[in-house]
Amino acid sequence: MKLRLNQRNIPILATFAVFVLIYIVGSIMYRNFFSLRVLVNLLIDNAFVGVIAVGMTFVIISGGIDLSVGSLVAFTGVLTAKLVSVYHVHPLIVIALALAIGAALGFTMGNLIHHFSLPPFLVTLVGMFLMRGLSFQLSLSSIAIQKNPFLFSLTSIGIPLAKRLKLPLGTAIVFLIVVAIGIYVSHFTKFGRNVYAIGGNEQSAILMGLPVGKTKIMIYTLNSTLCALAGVVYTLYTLSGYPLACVGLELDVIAAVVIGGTLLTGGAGYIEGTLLGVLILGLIQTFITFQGTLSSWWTKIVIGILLFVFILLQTYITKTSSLSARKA
Amino acid sequence: METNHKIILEIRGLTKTFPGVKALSGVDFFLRAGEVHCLMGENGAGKSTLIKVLTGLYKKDGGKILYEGRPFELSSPVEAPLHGISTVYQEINLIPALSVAENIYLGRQPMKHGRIDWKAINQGARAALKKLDVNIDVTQPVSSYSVAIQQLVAIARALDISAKILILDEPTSSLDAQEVEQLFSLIRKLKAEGIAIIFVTHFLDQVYQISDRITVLRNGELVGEYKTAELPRVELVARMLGKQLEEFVSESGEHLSTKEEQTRKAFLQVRGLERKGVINAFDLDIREGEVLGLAGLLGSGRTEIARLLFGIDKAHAGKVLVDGKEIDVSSPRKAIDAKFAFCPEDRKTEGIIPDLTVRENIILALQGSKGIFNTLSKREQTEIVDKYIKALAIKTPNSEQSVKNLSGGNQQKVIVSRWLASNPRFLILDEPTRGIDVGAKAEIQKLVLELSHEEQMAILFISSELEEVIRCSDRVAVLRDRQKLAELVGDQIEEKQIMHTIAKKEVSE
Amino acid sequence: MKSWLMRLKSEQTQKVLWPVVALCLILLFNFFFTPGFFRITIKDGHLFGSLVDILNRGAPTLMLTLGMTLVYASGGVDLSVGSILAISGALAAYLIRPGYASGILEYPDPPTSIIIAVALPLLLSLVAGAWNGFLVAYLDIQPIIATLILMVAGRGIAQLITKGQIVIFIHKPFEFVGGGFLFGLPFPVVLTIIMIALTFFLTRKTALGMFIEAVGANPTASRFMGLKAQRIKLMLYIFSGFCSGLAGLMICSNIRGADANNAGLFLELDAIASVIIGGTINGGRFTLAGSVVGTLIIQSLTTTILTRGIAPEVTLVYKAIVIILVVLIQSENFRKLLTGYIRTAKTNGATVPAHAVKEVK
Amino acid sequence: QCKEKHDKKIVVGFSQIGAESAWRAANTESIQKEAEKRKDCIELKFSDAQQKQENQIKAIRSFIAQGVDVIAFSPVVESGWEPVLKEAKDAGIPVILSDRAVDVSDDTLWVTFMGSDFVEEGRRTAQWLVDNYEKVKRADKTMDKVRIVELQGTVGSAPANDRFAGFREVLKDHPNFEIVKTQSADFTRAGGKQVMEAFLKAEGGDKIDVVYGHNDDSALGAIQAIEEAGLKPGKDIIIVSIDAVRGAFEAMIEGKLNATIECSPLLGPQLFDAVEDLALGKELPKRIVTEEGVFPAEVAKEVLPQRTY
Ligand SMILES: Nc1ncnc2c1ncn2[C@@H]1O[C@H](COP(=O)(O)OP(=O)(O)OP(=O)(O)O)[C@@H](O)[C@H]1O
Ligand SMILES: Nc1ncnc2c1ncn2[C@@H]1O[C@H](COP(=O)(O)OP(=O)(O)OP(=O)(O)O)[C@@H](O)[C@H]1O
Ligand SMILES: [Mg+2]
Ligand SMILES: [Mg+2]
Repeated sequence: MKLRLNQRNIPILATFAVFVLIYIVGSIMYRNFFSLRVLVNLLIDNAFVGVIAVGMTFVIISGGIDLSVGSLVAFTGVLTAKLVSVYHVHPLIVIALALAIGAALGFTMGNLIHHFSLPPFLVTLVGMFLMRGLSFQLSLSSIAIQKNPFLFSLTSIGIPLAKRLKLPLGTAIVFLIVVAIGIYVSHFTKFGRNVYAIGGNEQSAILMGLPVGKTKIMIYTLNSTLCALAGVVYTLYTLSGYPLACVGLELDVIAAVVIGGTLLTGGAGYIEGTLLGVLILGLIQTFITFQGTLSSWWTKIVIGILLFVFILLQTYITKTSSLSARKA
Repeated sequence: METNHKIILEIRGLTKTFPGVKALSGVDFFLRAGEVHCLMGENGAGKSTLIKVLTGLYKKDGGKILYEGRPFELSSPVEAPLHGISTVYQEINLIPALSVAENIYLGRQPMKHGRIDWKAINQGARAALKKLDVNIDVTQPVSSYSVAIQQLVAIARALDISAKILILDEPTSSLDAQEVEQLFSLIRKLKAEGIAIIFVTHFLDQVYQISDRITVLRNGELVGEYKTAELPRVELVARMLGKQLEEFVSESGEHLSTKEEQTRKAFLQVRGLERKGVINAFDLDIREGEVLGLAGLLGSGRTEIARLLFGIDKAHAGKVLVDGKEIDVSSPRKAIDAKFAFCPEDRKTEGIIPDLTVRENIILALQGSKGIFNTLSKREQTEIVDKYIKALAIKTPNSEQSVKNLSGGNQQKVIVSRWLASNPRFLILDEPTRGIDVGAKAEIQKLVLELSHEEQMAILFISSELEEVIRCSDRVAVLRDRQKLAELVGDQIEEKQIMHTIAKKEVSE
Repeated sequence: MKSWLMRLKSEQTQKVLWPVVALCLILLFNFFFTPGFFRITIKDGHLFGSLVDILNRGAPTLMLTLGMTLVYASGGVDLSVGSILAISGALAAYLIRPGYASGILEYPDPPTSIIIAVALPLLLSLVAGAWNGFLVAYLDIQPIIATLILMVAGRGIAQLITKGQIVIFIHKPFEFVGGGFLFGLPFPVVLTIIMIALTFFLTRKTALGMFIEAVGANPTASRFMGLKAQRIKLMLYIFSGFCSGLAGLMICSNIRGADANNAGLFLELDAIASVIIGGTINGGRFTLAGSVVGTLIIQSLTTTILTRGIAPEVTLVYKAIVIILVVLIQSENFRKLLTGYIRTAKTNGATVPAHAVKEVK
Repeated sequence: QCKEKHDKKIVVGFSQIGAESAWRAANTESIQKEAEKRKDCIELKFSDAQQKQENQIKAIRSFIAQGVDVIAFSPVVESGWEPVLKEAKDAGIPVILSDRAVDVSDDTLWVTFMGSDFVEEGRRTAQWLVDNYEKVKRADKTMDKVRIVELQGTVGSAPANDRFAGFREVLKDHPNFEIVKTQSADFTRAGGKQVMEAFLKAEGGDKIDVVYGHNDDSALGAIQAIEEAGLKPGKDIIIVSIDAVRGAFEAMIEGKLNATIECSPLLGPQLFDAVEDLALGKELPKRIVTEEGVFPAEVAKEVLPQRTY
């Protein structure tokens, strides 16, 4: 892919610059911060967030929002754990089923949003309640997946990078693949471009004869399917299912997407930015763990401050560099 | 020209009702292959509605549509191109944040190896625009270009779709003579290829230049179908308005004389104002009670002058004096505090507040300068709003209608009313009559003259319609290539002289 | 009569109509199936009953909704309302019993005056709102992220004040704010009604409401009209902060304790949902009445679930079903579909041609 | 002060659930204070997970990356730790569980578990009711069974599940007790108050004998609702709950709460004793039990001054 060095890339470059900046600061401040392991951990630990964030980027670019993601991850986890541990169904079948349920939920929400012109916020809020409620129906307590060779192997396969360090298939690699596909879809497919058009101006998109309804339904279906996939990733990450898992995840995901430069009003954004957004949120957390002396409340305050500093830097770099770009 | 081609589209008894409005009632319309068919009528007559029913945006309430002899009804505009119908809608419908090239190819991108071929898109877009004589960077977002360019991009998109029926709903409202000519030569070519073209405009000249047939609508009802050659202008106007148009009062000779002009107080003085790359340094004087016209071709910098004066864009150099004192116009707010007002050319993005009512849209600017608590009473509001609804014949069921439900021309009238009502000392009108029908256009021109000559308002009048500039202005500043070339006064204000000034090459550069 | 009919037909009323219908349906259900739901008795001169509970418990959310409606109409959103609520409550409790979190159980002498206990937290809420407004209006940060900062950090600040403890207290005058009665009604309800009336007056009887909608719906056009969008937005976030602060005092006073971690948790979701159910558009028209009804719908639903004793683990499923129905009722397409079915059923399959249903003038 | 001399500082990574309650805040404070006391030999890396398992996992993985000597954590939920604990084991870092056990197939993944037992707390609460049957079953109410309403914790959370189960485990052998209503009060005061209000409307105040709160705060909220309904909590309706926080003692002194079952958060000293032992290569028991008590209203006055949370 050709890197287009124009105005539109500036926000992403700014975001990247800030990421590097924070990373350098961390490396100076803390021992062991500057290591491959920390970077790989960022990918592993945030894999499930990232997978959803890719889907959410499409949703937000189209001018919508999806609040159901956290609950759907929890539901997928509980479903997988229960079917595998209690009913001994083969994991592959379970994964397929989970993805199908995710797709069905997204498809339903998309249809409601499109055909009845309902606000996405409310429809997906209902999706959020429903999936959380259904998770409770499956199990009230958490379920561990024990001794399932297939799932265990999924967690242990990976590309070795160093001693006792590999890029695991089940989390990091899935994440990177989804990002790559996301970039491809958003730049090089008609569907991807239609998403931008709908978010840019839905009325115009209709008048231009774009398949607005179909695209919208596809967006939510895609997002929920990715969410279910993230649920599987999360299940592999924890090897368990927990009905209260990922409460409030939707906000983290939305934050990552928006920090990545996507406009909540729709029409603009990049998957590349989202990848950076996810990594930056992860980095803020890593920072705080390495710091290691903050009390619970100071943790929150410092997260807020870092978030603020980061956004300020991002805005500042974007502004000055686009000014100088315009002058040139 | 003889057009005995076969009828490709047949509409009978088409009816469409909106809450409180009968937009179309029992309209018949016949379109033949290889003809240019003008759809005429006042603002709100139902022209755009007919088009939108045809392309499937609205569902018809009654009537019959036959396309190539078969019953025809689309459920959404997605299907229109599939049936060979390509449309330029009245309001510019492009995706602002996407590039020009992409806007031309959205929904029908060329693919290569399973992915969108961006190279082909950019090349194709350049070629498509070249046919219209537009040379711009097609990779820039559409929103970075002026309304006129956007209109041309929308046209380029429609022309690029191979179609049997091409619908153009007021495509020329922001274009000037040169671009229109370019467009017409393309239309003639398409016509020769047997394509049927529906063309909507309020410019009578253009109607007689290009069309074969005219269908006139009034208040949603069919007045009749005529061969253009057989319908004299006055007749056409009479059919549209349902009455004879009263002769326009001011003859073009009645400008303020040079002498009288100089005795008036110089209200606004602009000295060396410039913005690099957009408009070169220029001086400008406007006196109280005077209308200064700006003439120039597309992209010559007229809008830019207006934006600079109103503080929307920041000037890099120069100063603005009011009553001899330098003032700061670095933001619209400050300009308004100096009693300036600016009616922008792009009504969709810079003008209307779609969800608000007609009443609110009209009083907003006036209320804005009064502040939050000094609220206009209901009675005052109604008075103002009713005055303009009547004066400009704004077609709306009542003043509480959402402005988004008005026809394009009527929205424009609302925006103009807003600024006329705001009682400024200095009023900038950028293309105020865009998409407005003949009757209302005369009305607006009359109001402009009234405000200036009777209420001593200083007015900067911008229009791509030269005739209009000539008619309204006491003085005309001529622009070319982002530079003010000359000022014409008195008898110099006539078409030939202006065209001559624009065309004249600078001898010494 | 005629003007009344006109009003019923106007767009604004149309928008509120369906939420009201939804609310009525929920109440009607209870009227028939939940015994005692409509019983209102008078205890010690106070009204007492489930309906009063709905108002009383809904009062803090209503406050948040009020601020949220305006912010939402201006094209923004305020995620930090829950956190500001917690801060305000925490500060009030701290002022009343400053040593509690560090183990000193005594009250200060002389006891904290109610004026301080109310004024300082509200002041702090104003500051918090101003911070949000500053980020959104002047630094041009996307509202969701700008307010997320305070949403996260705000809880930290609240916990910093209480040191993570739940600070409990006894302070009769202050307890009146959230637990007192006026005219037989719980004071929070009275306060909320006053605030609603005030907001209505400020936005609808002055030009402010129109300005907010204009700024939200078309910022560019508003700028050209010289509307001070930045200042208006700043004011709205400050107002939202103030409303959250009041809500915080109500809750803290009502439970006679400040729970920095849990007070107002996830309440921003309820507030935003109320606003949307009420028909307010993000950047555009707002309807205060709609938002109020929206909150009442959500609160009635909660009270219904609790009163009927639905098992907690299925509560969410019920909530989901009811909310989707409430939302669907508001969709014109859905109603058409529904009446279409009914009509087809009645006419036994014969569809009515669309043009036969003409507008009657 | 350290128990013994060490060659170098022991770096301990502690991942806390969050600060969701006063109980948790006390737990954190106990740990941080104790680490401060032993700063000659202990360096504490503290991380707050804000009630999220994913954050806890991230923190533990980050501890591994930082190369700490010992990892300790209060798991937010029992399961889901297998992969990350395996990583810790591979890296040779011992893991101590505090406050809650984990559900893993291989119990060599952790060294020791210290802290309370939620099921046991539920059992003790029920047992207190059974033991005080005479007081609980009041003569002025003529129902044949003791009618209990339950204020659950957050649906699906481990303490809620366990306190729910433990309570029923004891009561199932006592048919003269009946749980008539149960709702989630989310472990909060506001929740407890709102739920209790609804219970009072639905059941009528005179048909409720006992309120069982999964934690003190929800019970304290319920007390207010009862008062506002014109009844006397602690007399007209018996109230029991779990945690034994300071607020509960104040309520007991006022006679509004009848008993609270302790669940001690003060695990700091125990934790760092264990850490030091580990560093010295001592063998640790798999389970370290914390002293906990049942506090009836009668002892409230003398105990309150000693409460630090
Ligand atoms: N969506 C709508 N809702 C309500 N009324 C509408 C709507 N669209 C159009 N109308 C009304 O229908 C009538 C016809 O509108 P239409 O847009 O067809 O006019 P037009 O002939 O295109 O006028 P113009 O020359 O101004 O573009 C107008 O009175 C307009 O107010
Ligand atoms: N033909 C063109 N080629 C390239 N850029 C153009 C052209 N026309 C307009 N533009 C762009 O639009 C900008 C605004 O021009 P401006 O609106 O001031 O012109 P104008 O005289 O008002 O003409 P109009 O409003 O008819 O477009 C110019 O600065 C330029 O960037
Ligand atoms: Mg039109
Ligand atoms: Mg222009």
